[in-house]
Amino acid sequence: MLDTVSVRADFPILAREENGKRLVYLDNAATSQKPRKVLDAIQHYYHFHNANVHRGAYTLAVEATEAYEAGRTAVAGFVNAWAREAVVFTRGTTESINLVASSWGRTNVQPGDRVVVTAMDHHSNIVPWQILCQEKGATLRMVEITEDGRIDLSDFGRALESKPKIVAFPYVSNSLGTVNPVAQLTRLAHAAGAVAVVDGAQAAPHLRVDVQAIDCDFFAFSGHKMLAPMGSGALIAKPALLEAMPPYHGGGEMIERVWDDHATWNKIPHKFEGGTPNVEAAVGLGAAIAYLEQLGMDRVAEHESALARVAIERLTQIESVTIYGPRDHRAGVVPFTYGDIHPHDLATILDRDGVCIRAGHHCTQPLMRRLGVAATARASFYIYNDVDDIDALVSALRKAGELFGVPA
Amino acid sequence: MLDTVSVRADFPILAREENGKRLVYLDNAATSQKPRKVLDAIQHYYHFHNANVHRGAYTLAVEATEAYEAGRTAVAGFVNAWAREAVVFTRGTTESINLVASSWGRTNVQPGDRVVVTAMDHHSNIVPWQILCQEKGATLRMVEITEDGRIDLSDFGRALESKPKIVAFPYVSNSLGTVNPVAQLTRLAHAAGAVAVVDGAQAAPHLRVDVQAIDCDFFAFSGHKMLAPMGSGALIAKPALLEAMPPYHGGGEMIERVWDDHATWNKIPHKFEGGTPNVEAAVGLGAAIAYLEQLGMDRVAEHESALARVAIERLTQIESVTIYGPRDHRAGVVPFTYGDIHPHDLATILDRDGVCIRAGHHCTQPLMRRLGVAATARASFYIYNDVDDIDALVSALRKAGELFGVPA
Amino acid sequence: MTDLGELYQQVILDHNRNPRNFRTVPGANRHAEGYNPLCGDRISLDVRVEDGVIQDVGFQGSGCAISKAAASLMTAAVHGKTTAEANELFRAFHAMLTGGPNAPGKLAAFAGVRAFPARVKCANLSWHALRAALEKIGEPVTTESPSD
Amino acid sequence: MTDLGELYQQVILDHNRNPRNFRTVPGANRHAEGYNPLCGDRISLDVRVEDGVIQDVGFQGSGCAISKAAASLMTAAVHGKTTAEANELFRAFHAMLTGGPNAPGKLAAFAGVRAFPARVKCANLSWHALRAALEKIGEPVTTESPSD
Ligand SMILES: Cc1ncc(COP(=O)(O)O)c(C=O)c1O
Ligand SMILES: Cc1ncc(COP(=O)(O)O)c(C=O)c1O
Repeated sequence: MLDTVSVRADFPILAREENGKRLVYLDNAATSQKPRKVLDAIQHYYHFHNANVHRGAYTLAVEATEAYEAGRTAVAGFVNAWAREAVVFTRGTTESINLVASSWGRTNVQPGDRVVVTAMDHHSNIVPWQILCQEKGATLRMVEITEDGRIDLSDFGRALESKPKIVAFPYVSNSLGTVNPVAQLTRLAHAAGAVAVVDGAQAAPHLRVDVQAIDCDFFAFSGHKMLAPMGSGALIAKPALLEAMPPYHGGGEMIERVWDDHATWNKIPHKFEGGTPNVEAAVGLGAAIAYLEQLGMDRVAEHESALARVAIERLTQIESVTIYGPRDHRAGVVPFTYGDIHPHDLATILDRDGVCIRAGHHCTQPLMRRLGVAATARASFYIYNDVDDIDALVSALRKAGELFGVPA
Repeated sequence: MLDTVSVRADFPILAREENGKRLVYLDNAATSQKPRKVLDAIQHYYHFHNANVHRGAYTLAVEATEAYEAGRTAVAGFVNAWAREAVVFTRGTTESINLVASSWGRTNVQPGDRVVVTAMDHHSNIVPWQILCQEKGATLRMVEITEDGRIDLSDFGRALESKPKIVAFPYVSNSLGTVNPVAQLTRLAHAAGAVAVVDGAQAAPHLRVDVQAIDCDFFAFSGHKMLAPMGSGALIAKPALLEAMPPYHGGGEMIERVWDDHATWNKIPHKFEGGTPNVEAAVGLGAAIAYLEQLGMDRVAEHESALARVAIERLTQIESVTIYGPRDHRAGVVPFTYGDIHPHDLATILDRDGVCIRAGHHCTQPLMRRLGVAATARASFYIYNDVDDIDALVSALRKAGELFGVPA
Repeated sequence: MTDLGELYQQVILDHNRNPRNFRTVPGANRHAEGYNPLCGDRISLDVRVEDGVIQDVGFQGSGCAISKAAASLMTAAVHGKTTAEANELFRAFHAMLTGGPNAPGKLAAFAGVRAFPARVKCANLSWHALRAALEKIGEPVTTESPSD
Repeated sequence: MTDLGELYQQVILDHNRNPRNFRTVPGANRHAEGYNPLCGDRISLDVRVEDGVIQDVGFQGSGCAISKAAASLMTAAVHGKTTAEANELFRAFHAMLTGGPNAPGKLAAFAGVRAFPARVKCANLSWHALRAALEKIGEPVTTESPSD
């Protein structure tokens, strides 16, 4: 396990109290807190190097450009990208996936084509494909999940028989905690002639990602879930695909020449980065990656699985608690319900003890329908959480049980 | 004029030296520096209130949601928007315009239709329309400019005769400094049956904007040019238009219900804010607006015009300097060339004296072609600049003249 | 836990467990749907109005204790009232949640919601649905929009 | 101003003002375009190679003093050289700009560019165009990509 005492000391917000109680932040799948090093890197950038990048011939602009591109190098190393230019900065996972749907999708998907997603996908990896299919007259096929919350591989196989153009799936489910066999799914998708789009929102923050080993075509993630500022994130894509794709946002930075009625495009990745780039986001992401790599992503993953195991063990001891998701191959996400107490009521009650959990559909309504619930409660862990946090969760839950008269 | 001594004290970066000289930052049209109050607001947010918004039932998430929505209220007030829900947060001007082109444009522009832009537009207000026109088989018409760098109103009138669907123009030109008569242009566009898209990137930071008085349909601006963090910005649009438009990014936040094969949308503005919103950006934008409103936007505008007048006066005294743009109706943007010294060489030479100016096409290649130059140098002012900065500019220019043997 | 006790008063816990009028209404001539997309609370409301009087009212749906109890207590409160009286109760309830005096009768049980800004939208949903039903607004209502 | 003097050496200012071989090349059998979209520097390069020897070379285009002087001095340096020797000069020039020893002859005038990272791409552009021309790479070259 990580030395959470020293990790916690790096996170200013964890010193805050919530409703007079120690803040027990267990909503990390939604967004993470930020360590001082990341916040300092951002301040330092604005205190010393802030300028618009790429176009400046003065020192400040050179420094800003270097800071921005250093962030790209950090991301490329972090996910083992094919090349630096495989890294397109975006606002986050949602924008990355929309970029793929809009640029690769609009160019390659024809009427009658198929696009495959899974029933455990986040709305951000469903809705862009629905919109694409509606626009193109293509069909979206949703792969079912097994009883215990994994992608149903035989249904996945059946879905591939229709030779889809695109197969999209999550690396880690934000609603079940399932860690999917993404390299295998990618291999199958490729064998069927599709490109593989991996939603890495819940993977990049929590485990060692190697896009070359997965061999996926597109990989999307959000910085804000992995210690970096809001508004940071990236799309990682095979350079040959990026080369062939039309641009996304038209504007500054992404052009080569602009004539009155048409324009030509800059090299990748700049072709996809229209407008003033968010240097702060790249700087913050670089600092976040440095922080995580110092801890070691393998140890981060281990720490979170260990916490999930303990949490599941403790929660299982409460009679009326139901836990969702598979036994094995799961990350630090623990979704549950407690008798007939509505998850929102749970969240409110836990909040009074300083315990922050999420309640709702977690942007996975198709999954919720399959689970037969309108909402679940979800505790999700990160590097600063420890067993004390689980104790706080469990004891607050017992209070909720008392209040609502549910068997503990 | 503003009390620049006290303003400067609010900007940590201005205490930095560049190449051993006081930093004279004159590239404000590219991006602005940030006052301590904005940086503190961001730090404060991450130190005390950071959470994902709208979906949380715990205190932190409520606070984050309030902070985010307070930013929206601030923006609505700042530009006198029709309503709070007229404010869609985006990454900046480029994304705002792309949103309009993609959502309103794709829905309403048909083969054979016309879209009108001006020859002084920034690439961000040209390229999205080029892409739209190419996709739809529509025609882009570029309105010419006058000798002295204003929109040619008779050519504008001729362009409207073809009954375009969209007319886009800048409030203030980033390459000429021209302040355009946007209310008049909007009136003419409406009379021709078009929607009016105002690129407000160089207006929002520098003068009092009133979108209701302009009566435009869409107004785009970037936070990073007006003291706010990179990655902040907004699209302001008439609510009835937003209601009727399809969404932009599919994903979390923007949905009402998601079924396996289709989805329904959330209310405006959320329909257009797919993915985790950038709360930091909203908080920073709110703080920037508070800072600017304390100075008073009228005084800000006055300060910058005064500086531009002084700069033009001084630069005109250098024999080989040519200044671009109109005499009147101009903002604090001063584009010039100096003999046959290439603007990039000027920028390098000035940088050695700590003077940061921009050199190049300023993302306005169609304009540069009309001016008959490949590049210009550009000094652009903001609230922390003063006459000393102009002195520094002029004396550095004289050194460049000496080095290159150009008549002073 | 005092403030939690104020939020989850016995009457609320009771109406959550045993919601009154949790049913469709035969011969209903007013109907509205309420839905809060972010949190998922959902209500389907039937009303039968005759001669300006709410002769019958019932709801169905799913949601948290606050929203379910609010709907249940609302149906009890407006049953047999004139539409004008129901509108008056809507205003009183809304005023209470936004810092005004307590609403009459059992509705005062929701005064504690004020201290929980994230839950105001739960208590409100059924009331907004009622207003939509009475005013014959076809659109589903929501109380989640932050501009509300 | 010492370091500015090192960047803008007399030989550079001279070649900027009076670029050598600023012309098209009759019978050119190699050609390349160079363009840096962000800063706008542009070069069009003609080469006539016979029996592995650069018999003639000329350029046109627009750009800053550094890029224009670099192109001018490059044409002077490779004129009459074998393509192997020209490639060797390319390597020496590139090495100098990235911190290595000075390139031979007048090319050493560009050593000062090292202290101006934003201008390295200006000095480089014509050389990359030359390499593209000799290797018959059809694509326009750029030295602006930060991965370069
Ligand atoms: C007039 C104008 N329009 C649009 C833009 C683009 O803004 P951004 O790069 O912040 O999207 C700019 C600045 O770069 C500008 O000056
Ligand atoms: C699995 C998954 N995909 C996509 C997203 C969307 O990420 P973002 O909101 O940062 O764009 C999330 C988180 O909200 C997620 O958990």
